[in-house]
Amino acid sequence: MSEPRIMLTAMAINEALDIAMTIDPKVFLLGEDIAEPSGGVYKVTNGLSTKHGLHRVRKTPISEQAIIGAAIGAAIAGFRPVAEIMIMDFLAVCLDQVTNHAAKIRYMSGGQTTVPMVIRTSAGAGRGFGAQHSELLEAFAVHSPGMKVAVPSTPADAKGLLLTAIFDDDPVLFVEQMMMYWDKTYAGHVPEGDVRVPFGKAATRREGSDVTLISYGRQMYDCLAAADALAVDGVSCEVIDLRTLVPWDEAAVMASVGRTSRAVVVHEAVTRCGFGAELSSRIHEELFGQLSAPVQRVGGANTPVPYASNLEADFLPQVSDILLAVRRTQG
Amino acid sequence: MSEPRIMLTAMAINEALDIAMTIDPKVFLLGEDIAEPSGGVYKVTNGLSTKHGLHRVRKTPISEQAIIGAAIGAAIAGFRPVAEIMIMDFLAVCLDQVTNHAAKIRYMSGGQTTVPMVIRTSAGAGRGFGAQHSELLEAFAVHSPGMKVAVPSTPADAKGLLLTAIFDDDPVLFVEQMMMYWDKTYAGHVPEGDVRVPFGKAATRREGSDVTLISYGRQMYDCLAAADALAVDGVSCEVIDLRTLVPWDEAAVMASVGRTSRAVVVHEAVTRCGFGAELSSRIHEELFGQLSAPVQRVGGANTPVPYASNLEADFLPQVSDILLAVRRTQG
Amino acid sequence: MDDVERPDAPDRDTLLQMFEIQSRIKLCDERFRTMLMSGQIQLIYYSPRGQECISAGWGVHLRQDDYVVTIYRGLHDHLAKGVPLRELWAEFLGRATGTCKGKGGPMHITHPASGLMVTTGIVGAGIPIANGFGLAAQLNGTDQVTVVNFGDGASNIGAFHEGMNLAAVWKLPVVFVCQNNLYGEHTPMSMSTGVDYISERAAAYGMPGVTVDGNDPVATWRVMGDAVARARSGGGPTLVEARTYRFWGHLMGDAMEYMPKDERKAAMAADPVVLYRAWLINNGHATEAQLAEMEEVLTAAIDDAVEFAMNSPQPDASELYTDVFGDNNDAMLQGVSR
Amino acid sequence: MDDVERPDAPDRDTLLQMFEIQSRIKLCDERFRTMLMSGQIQLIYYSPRGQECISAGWGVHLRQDDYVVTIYRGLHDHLAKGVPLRELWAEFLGRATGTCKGKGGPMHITHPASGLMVTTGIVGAGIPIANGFGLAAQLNGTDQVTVVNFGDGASNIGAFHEGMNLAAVWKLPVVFVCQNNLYGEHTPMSMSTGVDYISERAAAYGMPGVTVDGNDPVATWRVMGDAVARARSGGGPTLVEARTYRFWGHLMGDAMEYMPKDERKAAMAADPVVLYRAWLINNGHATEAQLAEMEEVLTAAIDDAVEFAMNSPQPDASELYTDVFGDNNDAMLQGVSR
Ligand SMILES: Cc1ncc(C[n+]2csc(CCOP(=O)(O)OP(=O)(O)O)c2C)c(N)n1
Ligand SMILES: Cc1ncc(C[n+]2csc(CCOP(=O)(O)OP(=O)(O)O)c2C)c(N)n1
Ligand SMILES: [Mg+2]
Ligand SMILES: [Mg+2]
Repeated sequence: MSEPRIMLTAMAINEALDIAMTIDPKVFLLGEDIAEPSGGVYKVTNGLSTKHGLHRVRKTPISEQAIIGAAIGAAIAGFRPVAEIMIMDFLAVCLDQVTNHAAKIRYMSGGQTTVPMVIRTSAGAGRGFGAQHSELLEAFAVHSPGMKVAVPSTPADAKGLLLTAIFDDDPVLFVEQMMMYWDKTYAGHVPEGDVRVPFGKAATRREGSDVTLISYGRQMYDCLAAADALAVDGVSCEVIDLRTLVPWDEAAVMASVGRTSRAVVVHEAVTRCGFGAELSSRIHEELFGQLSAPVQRVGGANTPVPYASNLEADFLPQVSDILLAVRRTQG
Repeated sequence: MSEPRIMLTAMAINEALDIAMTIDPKVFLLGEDIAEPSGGVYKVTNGLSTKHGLHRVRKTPISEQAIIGAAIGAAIAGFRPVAEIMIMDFLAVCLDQVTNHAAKIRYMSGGQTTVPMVIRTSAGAGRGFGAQHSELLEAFAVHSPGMKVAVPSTPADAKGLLLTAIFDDDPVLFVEQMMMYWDKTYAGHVPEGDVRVPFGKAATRREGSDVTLISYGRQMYDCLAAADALAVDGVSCEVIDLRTLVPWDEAAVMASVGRTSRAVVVHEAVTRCGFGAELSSRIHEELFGQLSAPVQRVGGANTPVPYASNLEADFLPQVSDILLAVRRTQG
Repeated sequence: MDDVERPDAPDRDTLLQMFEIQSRIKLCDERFRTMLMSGQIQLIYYSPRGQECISAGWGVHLRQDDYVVTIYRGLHDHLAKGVPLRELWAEFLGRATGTCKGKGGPMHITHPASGLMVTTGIVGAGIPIANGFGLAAQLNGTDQVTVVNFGDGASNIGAFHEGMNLAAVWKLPVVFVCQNNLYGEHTPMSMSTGVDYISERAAAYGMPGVTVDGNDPVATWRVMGDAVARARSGGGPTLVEARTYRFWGHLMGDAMEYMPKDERKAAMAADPVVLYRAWLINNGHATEAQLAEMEEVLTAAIDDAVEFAMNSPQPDASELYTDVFGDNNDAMLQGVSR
Repeated sequence: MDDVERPDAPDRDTLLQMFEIQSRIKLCDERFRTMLMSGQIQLIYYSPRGQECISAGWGVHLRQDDYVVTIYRGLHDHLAKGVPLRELWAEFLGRATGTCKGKGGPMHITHPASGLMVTTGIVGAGIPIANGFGLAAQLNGTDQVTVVNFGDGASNIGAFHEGMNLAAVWKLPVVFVCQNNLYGEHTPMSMSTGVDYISERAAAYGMPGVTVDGNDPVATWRVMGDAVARARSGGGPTLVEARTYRFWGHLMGDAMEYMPKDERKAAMAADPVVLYRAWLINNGHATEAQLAEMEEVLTAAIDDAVEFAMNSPQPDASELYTDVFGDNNDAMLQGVSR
């Protein structure tokens, strides 16, 4: 057995991009500032243009519609573009290309043309960036039939899901929470080589019997922390990490909640009309009568993201919010 | 008592715009093709530029970002602009102005600047317009804190809610289902003058005791039709028309479902991550243990809107879908 | 087109090929309008009548493996790129035998076998996508050209700007064809656009820009040829503004109250297809009989396509749920109570 | 600025007023950077150092009731429009006493009392919004002018195009100030932009466009004056490209590996504020003592603002939920389990 290869999230993503470009000449990257000498504003694409050439790691103007449009056309024509939208809030300046085109083209063409592209985007509050650089907007894509959505929580998943996304024949929105890129807290073992993580398979991060915490991305760690705290009080939490939202692993969720009879869904996005509402609705629809308490939702506050660090921290779902939600399920 | 004034939806909207412009010089309209001689592609703004002048009924280039931006700036500077986005899917080309700016500016400025504007937009399938001209996207706005959202179902509400929206100090997304504009099926009495319908107050369109159908916009009529059909079988449906989604009338919904113990939520938008998920989640959260069946959701298929008329009809939530959903609650 | 011989004209085969494309469009359009007016068919229809020479002008320069992107008003472009009549008609009528199985409709015609890659209903949105096809050709090292069509109104939207700039910076093999019919829906260009000629906007990207009389088939042929040749040889993109007129307003049923009556009358009197036909005959490039026969053949083909489409079934109900994703469709569609 | 007298210079008061604005910016920026480097404060900081003369150039032409819109790199613009130092510092530090109660932060400074209306973090998005202020003035029949600032990179995004065209078509009293510092984040303008001069883009809208050396306060003053006067008198919008340089890269902490060392060294050696100061003295517009005193006063005011901000509390926790809507906040925030 080899030593674990501990990597940071940004490096794992970088490795996935490198592998994809190495094994398939049809993979290329485009986005703002992604090429050398800087290698991206978060250095996630560091070294890739030097290795694979500026024709395959393409710096663009600040033109998000042009970025996504070029990816769409190239994808239809047989490439596998990976477009970077620097920060998720900027999806709003190019949403037409994403939802009206990338997502719908397979359907509108009756299956003749496919759009195998990935939109990588960094997201999330906690950096003091304020209201326009901190949002999680995965619900927009989930509500747009035709888009797949992945939100990894570990470096291994970041790599494995990204490889799957790149070689998937549908457009994928790939959400990277920027707080995780270079923070050692989120480091983890990453298998070498072209190891893919399938879409639609949740990971059970902790087994438990009293309540199921369902989450994805960075908030999975808050769930684990809550589970630790609750274990002290004798409450046993199962923690399910969805990994992908379209498709999402209904079977795993229903099996777990079927056993525990209690569920709390946790995400960073604004709670109202967030993906948690979909999860909660589905669980109630499927497991009505088997639940001991209503499914609880824990998410971002129903407000824009504030700047002041104390407010920003309060905006984010807290471990304490999860504890309270779990308590509500114990009723 | 005066005779009822039966009007079509488009005329009621026109009247609201006329009244608002007449009583407040700060109200103006802007959008594509809204001025005379054509008076709008759906004739909703017919006659208004002739009466109020081209400076107040402003035709614009095909530049949705410029339209919403101009409305935002003028609103901050003291006007009450009513911007038209011709078809709701086009929100995707200007969503940045809507969600990152109109919605957030009050918050980001700490309450110093407000954005009293309305975005009127026509929406909906059923006209053979295909995948890019038929969507209901109200969930995007509901998920964007700072936006209010109204979706009228009757001509009286279309007028009364629009007047409220125009004189509200927050940005409002005002959704008009185009199938209703000129169709006599949807005609109804409209009170004369500046009669406003408050936000956040649902209307009970039919009283009943066995199950609550919760809807808004055109799908309210499908709920009524389903209620009629079910009455024959001895199932008594209460039909609640939300009228506004932000804010929405939790009190009315909880009171009704508290009584009936069964609920079906119905809307035209794609079901997955639609506003129905929010409604369903809230009802379960509040009324757990009092429900006889899980809340059922009936919405658009989780697909783009197809062109062929048979598929388009199937895409839309049908009365038969509501009937099935009600049956599931009777289980 | 004046009735004098043109030294700038292409060879006779090309002249006749252009006429064939124009006539195919004109006859198809006439059939659509007749059938719509008689109530035989019902659909939202954006007539391209009046704009035939533009698509014919680039059509004869393109190979099958070149790419075309167009808009809701796209019938002329679809036909110029060779989308087969039967499947095209069937798609317009929402039939299972259509190019897109009836799921896309007229605003979303796609037929990769002919190189007709994307038809979009969102003004301007095809422009950035066309760059992607250009980029694919550039990366593949082929000499394929992409032609993207859009209206005058589209030149005011953000996607136009972003797309033009990127094409210029990356020197993409794309020809941007602005079919300037002087109106965007009900709004005359002068009320919406800061310049008199859309081609002036090319300079903002360091791109060559040229305006041509889109009703003059010969002039249009030449300008399109230059632009296509530039793209094909690695010389980068061109913006071609071809000026023309919409005979039938924005869409069928348009009251056209915003179009000066005289203006429209004059435009229709100078019907470019009719004038071109006369010019071909009067200058000895074809005989009346020859062209009439061509038209007959086309009419027969349209008859056949109409019959094919009318006799085709609507898509099966199950098609609502297919083609949303490439794999595992059921799982992706999960989360529906209905 | 060369060290010779300038016949095109404004009066002495204006010259000194410009210097006062420039110095306020420069000293503020220096304080921010010192405090950031020493770890006294922590925030994402976009230094405007090097771009002072541009804001000063329009600053002296504007009245309090004129409107300004700017971007994340906006400190210089905020100060040129008169946003008070205390509230500005407090907002940058996220304090309850800030312009926006600490809820907006540096990227969203708003201070209507000074006419600083919107600061946006979305590239290009301020441009369409500025038109709204211009439209308000036009509809109100006032002669208020709106100045909107943005970078060279912003000229490639859709919102720029749509906003410029609408301003031209509606003849709005807006001055579009492109602060061209040659880079958008890590990308040199030449790699992203189809033209050499952003001002060339004005012609695409039929708008006057002019490029000026943004490091030359006198030339900038004159060009801004013409544009402001045109707007104020109903002559419509102007695009002013003021060329300059970012001394400290995109944001604090930027490794600047993508900026040629010599280029940056030369720009900093030609520090426009330093050169202007020398020019004022050498040409007798001010004495060293006078300017030193001005700087001392400014330094004291900055000391005071820093102290005020550092001693101010963070916003109360309840502020998370206020200002989302104007009324009935609780009901609007409904639907949360947490
Ligand atoms: C983004 C967007 N805004 C508005 C519309 C509605 N619309 C459809 S066609 C059209 C006019 C377009 O005019 P032009 O580009 O000149 O093309 P033409 O129809 O004249 O061929 C408009 C405004 C749309 N489809 N997309
Ligand atoms: C729509 C959008 N895309 C990308 C970004 C990320 N971003 C922030 S600043 C910037 C560079 C802008 O360059 P420029 O307009 O020249 O202004 P400068 O920073 O040089 O003052 C970019 C790409 C953004 N904020 N908004
Ligand atoms: Mg047109
Ligand atoms: Mg710059």
